[in-house]
Amino acid sequence: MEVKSLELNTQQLMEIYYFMRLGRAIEERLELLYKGGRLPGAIYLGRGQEAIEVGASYALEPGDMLAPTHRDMMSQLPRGITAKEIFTQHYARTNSLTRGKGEDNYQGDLKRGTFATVSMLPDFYPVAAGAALAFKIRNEKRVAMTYCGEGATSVGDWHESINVASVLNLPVVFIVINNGYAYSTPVYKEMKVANVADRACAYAIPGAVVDGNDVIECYRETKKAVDRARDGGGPTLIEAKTMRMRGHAGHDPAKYMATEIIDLWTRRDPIVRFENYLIERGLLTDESKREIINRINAEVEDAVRFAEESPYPEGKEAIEDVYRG
Amino acid sequence: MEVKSLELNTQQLMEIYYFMRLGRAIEERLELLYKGGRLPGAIYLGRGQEAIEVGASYALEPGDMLAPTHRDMMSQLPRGITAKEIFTQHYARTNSLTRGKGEDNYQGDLKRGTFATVSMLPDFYPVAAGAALAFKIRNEKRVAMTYCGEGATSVGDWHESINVASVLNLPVVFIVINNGYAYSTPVYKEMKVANVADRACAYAIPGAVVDGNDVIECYRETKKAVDRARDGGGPTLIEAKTMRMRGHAGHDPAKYMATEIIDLWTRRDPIVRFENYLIERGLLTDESKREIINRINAEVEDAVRFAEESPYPEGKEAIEDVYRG
Amino acid sequence: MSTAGNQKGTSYIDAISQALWEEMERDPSIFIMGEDIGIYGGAFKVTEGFIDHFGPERVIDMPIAEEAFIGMGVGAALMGMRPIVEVQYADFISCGWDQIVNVAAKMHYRTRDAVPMVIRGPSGAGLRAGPFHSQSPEGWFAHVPGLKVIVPGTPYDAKGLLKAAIRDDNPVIYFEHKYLYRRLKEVLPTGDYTVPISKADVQREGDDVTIVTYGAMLQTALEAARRAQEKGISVEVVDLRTIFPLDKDTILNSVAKTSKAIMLYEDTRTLGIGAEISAIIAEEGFENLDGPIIRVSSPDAPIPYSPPLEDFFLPQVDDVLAAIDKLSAY
Amino acid sequence: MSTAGNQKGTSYIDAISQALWEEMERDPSIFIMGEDIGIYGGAFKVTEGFIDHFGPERVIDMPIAEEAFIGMGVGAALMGMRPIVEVQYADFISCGWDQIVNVAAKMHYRTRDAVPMVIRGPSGAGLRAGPFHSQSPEGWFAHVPGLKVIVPGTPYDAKGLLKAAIRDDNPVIYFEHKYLYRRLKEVLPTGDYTVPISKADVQREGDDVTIVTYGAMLQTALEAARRAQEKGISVEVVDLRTIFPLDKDTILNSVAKTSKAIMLYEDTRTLGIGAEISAIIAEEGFENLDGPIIRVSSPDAPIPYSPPLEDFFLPQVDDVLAAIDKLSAY
Ligand SMILES: Cc1ncc(C[n+]2csc(CCOP(=O)(O)OP(=O)(O)O)c2C)c(N)n1
Ligand SMILES: Cc1ncc(C[n+]2csc(CCOP(=O)(O)OP(=O)(O)O)c2C)c(N)n1
Ligand SMILES: [Mg+2]
Ligand SMILES: [Mg+2]
Repeated sequence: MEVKSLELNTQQLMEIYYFMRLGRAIEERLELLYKGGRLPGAIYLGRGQEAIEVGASYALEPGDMLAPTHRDMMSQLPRGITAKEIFTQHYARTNSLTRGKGEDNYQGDLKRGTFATVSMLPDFYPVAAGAALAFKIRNEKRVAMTYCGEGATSVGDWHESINVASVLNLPVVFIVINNGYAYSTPVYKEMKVANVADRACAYAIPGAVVDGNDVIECYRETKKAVDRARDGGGPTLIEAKTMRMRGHAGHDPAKYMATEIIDLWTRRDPIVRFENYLIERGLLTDESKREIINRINAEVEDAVRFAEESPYPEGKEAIEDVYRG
Repeated sequence: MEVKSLELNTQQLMEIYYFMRLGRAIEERLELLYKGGRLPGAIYLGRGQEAIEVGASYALEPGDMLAPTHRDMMSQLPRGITAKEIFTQHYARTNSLTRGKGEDNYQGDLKRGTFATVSMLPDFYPVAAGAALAFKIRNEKRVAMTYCGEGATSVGDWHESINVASVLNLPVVFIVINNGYAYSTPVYKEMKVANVADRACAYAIPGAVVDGNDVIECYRETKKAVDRARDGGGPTLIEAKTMRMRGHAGHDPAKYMATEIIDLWTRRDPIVRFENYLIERGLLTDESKREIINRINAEVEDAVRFAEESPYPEGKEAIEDVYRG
Repeated sequence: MSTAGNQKGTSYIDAISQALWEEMERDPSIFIMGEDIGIYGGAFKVTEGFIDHFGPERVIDMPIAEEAFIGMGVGAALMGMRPIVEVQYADFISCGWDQIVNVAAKMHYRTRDAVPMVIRGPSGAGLRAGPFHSQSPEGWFAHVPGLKVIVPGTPYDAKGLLKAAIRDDNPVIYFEHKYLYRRLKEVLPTGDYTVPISKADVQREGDDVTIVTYGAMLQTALEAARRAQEKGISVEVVDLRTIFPLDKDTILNSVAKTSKAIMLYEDTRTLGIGAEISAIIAEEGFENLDGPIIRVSSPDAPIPYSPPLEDFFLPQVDDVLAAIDKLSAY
Repeated sequence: MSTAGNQKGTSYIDAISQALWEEMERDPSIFIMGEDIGIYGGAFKVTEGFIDHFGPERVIDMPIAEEAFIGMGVGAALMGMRPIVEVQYADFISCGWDQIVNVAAKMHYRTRDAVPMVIRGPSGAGLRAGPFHSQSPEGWFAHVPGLKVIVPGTPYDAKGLLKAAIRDDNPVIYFEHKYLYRRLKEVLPTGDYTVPISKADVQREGDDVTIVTYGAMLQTALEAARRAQEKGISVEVVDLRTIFPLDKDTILNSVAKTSKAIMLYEDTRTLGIGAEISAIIAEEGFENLDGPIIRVSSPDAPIPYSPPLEDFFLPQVDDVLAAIDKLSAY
């Protein structure tokens, strides 16, 4: 296994850029489809969170495990989940990863190292800790990583799983995306602590705050934590400060959010920032950018068409696969 | 309402001494009864914890609420729970506070300001926070206090309730009795943090460590927290460091505990320490001590006799009172 | 699921909002807590405008902490308040399970202290919301002595039962079927009224077959009854309304009349509430039975997301008609 | 509750320890986690000596955190391990409810990934342990599609079913009746064996009445059957062993033979597993019935502490005999 370094090479930087752009494009398309009434289910958009979604997950290696939550579809792209899989899932088609059983972003693939999460927050924090426990028991140099929002840190599972991971010194990285809101609830009504990362002190594990809109910083801090976990250094808590740029879900116009805040964070768009970084280093030009975006748009259109043309499952499959064997 | 001051007067000091001695005597008697096979249920002894059990609870005023847990029978004495009530409860008699329905130390009386807890740890942390919420909504200057062991701090309810209490700035005092063990599990297998009180930082509330065997310190620190809560200053987390001097429950010989540790803490006996304090101040003499102990022993014997002579409930009461009305 | 019927009047969801509003006006000890219920007015807008009128002391936004705020409900109730806890979706009530079954439900039995408290939330499927936003968790709670469990099937009952639940001195679980929220309307009385808890309602009288049901399935039952009538079969439809503790008399009386019984429920088959009613009839109404007691329910599976799967999963009018036909052969 | 029977051989609790030990010897992917299971050997000493033999990597003491370590079981199972989670008392399984019903039970349905995992703990009353250490929580879990639920009634079954549970690729809830732990003994086969899941067992054959039961009530049923025999009534006793998914055939075959059925269960009445079996018989075995299906169960109440209350609460042999007498009149 070749392990990624703290310094990203050109190919890696461009891969990250591709995933961020792909994530953005998929979500923009999902938004259109949702508004057009074309999706049976809901959408939870992570627009503006591309840096932490992609940057942290990109720090994982093959064989590692990722446990995202409802808004973290983009974190699954570096694990190999494809646009086609995302759209067939939303379209509830038989060839989706959950065969139409699961909804929205709740898909995964163990072989590619990503779990299919559930709604209950943050139930995959324990699950990720359990994967890490398996790695530890078997003496495998593998790492588990899990995401949740700052709102989910109020839930008992969050506390229990981090504490147990700390006591057992498990190779797991806990990411919290602090995007300012839990549904309509602003952070100050969720907690009084200034930083979620400060809660690391309650478990005697390292805690770090990263600029959630700076993909390089997101990658580097996470990579350090992943390396530490892999080397037997135990869990880390990383808080990424960012902003939710859409309503909680497709149906929510988010009138409770001040437009000034949205404007402010629009100017901090993580993709634009990363593009400037790439342009400064001569890795991106207007032309190559256009080329990438076009390619991605075609990929997304192709995926949408594929999903729309894909068949629904047959009704009777509703009672299949309740049990294994 | 006359509020207790930070400085305890003679009468209060002697009252505290009485409660500590009464608690010890009740527990010693329960231990004998249990070993003699006279109790249908279990016993969870708090021997050695008298200082925090009585000292913290004594800081409450009439109208305040106390939510203890399985080992905190002694904390209920300053609330007015009597030896007779404790023995009839253990003896499962019809005249106990739970009429034979509830077991062991799980009794209470709302009118006297103490809840009847449940086994699930620490389920009365939320309940106490809820009482505090009621006080806050109604603008009453009342305070809720709740106890649990350090082991119970690993449970999700602990985290959830302290966080909510912090966000809502509720008048509640959270006591954690760190007695070194959760059943057979030593603290280092429960958490990696040095002090439970350090976890206060995760909620941006004050945290304090007290010597759990020094009843004056236990009282004073708790009193400050109670006053702060009453004055609208929100919750406090207090950790009392002490040692469990018996097995987890009556059946547990606690072979996993080093005798050196028990010996060490025996020398720190909170009652002996407090007696020395009282003797130094001329509040206690060998004679008056003997007099108090004799009086308490008589009270306890009387209570045991009363319980033994009390009738059991009738079988059919098993299906009564499932619902109100 | 069909929702034909009176489409004028107050919707099911508005009936719920009205009940909450009127009760809060009436009794200052009532308050509501839950996620996003304040300025946002709740995920389904049940409490829209409440915070402006009743203030943030009585309409309290909570962090995501179901165990904590359900337990807080118990604490506040014991202190004389009448808390109403909203769970954002009924599915998330599982996250507060321990406080409900071990603290709330067993309190009065142990101490004789009342716990006047309502836990309410939107349940039920039909909205393509997948396994985690479509559950009908009522069966679990009907197996918890000390709780009362209500699932209203009409706007009238939704309002009257919620008022009764709020005035009840016990912990009440109240599930609102979200498929009905805006699909079912009914003209409601203008004045204050309650609907008694643990009283079933004969929604349609008939002589040949009894269907016992509740929640959104009431509409399915009524539609099946209408269609059976066309074939000359007279179906009686009993709406349970409260599923625990049950109103045995109404059920047994209906079966005494028709001699044939169908249990229709959206919850999964094994140990859904229809199992209990079958068992009651098989024990106490056996002498009156002229045929097997048929259950029409969701299968023993999680609730799938995809439309064809969910349609297959949910009991349909045709399934009920097939059961009616089968019983008619007896 | 009577526990007459073979008092030589292996106790129920030792049978459980043996199953765990032998399986851990057989398969290195099995590990156990729970509270105080290491050096202490577990609250009931089921895993005494395990940590010395298998080491702390496979016998893992946990902080008090049921939600977390049950969820961790799912994560480890998905990574190819076969975790066994001990809950100290079955009552505390309520503290991990959400992870069980929403994560473990629904995983395979959504992803086709196996979750080979056992959650086990001591359940049941009769020990004067009060409302929080005496519960029979199996009814709730039998209403969760995706789980298998086992409550063995004999040492033989305890061992064979636990082995089968560990080898099963699904999440299995396995409740050990703690009243039986040291009261029931049986000579066990020396070699490896399993008992099939979802297979009931006719523990005693009879012609006149069928009692369907499981867990500690099996002993009550057998004692009642013996006493009924003295009056010339021949009772068949079916031990469910697995309560979900159920073995319908064995139940229906027995009722086809006897035409009369009693459901005996220690769980509370409403929606205890006996309700489901009544419903199955009333639907699929109706033609064979010669009398009502009687349920003998605990009442709908929490479990009280005081001896006379607990005795009243629990079904007794005399209650079963009364049901037998009543059915004999048909
Ligand atoms: C235990 C639980 N309660 C309630 C919900 C409903 N819910 C879904 S997302 C959400 C807000 C989550 O906020 P946060 O964790 O900050 O993540 P974000 O949506 O901001 O990404 C809520 C309350 C849930 N999913 N789980
Ligand atoms: C949620 C839950 N899980 C398990 C138990 C079983 N149990 C009872 S007391 C105890 C240890 C508690 O330790 P601690 O909180 O430190 O209190 P202490 O007994 O030391 O006073 C355990 C594990 C429980 N009561 N609640
Ligand atoms: Mg958020
Ligand atoms: Mg302790």
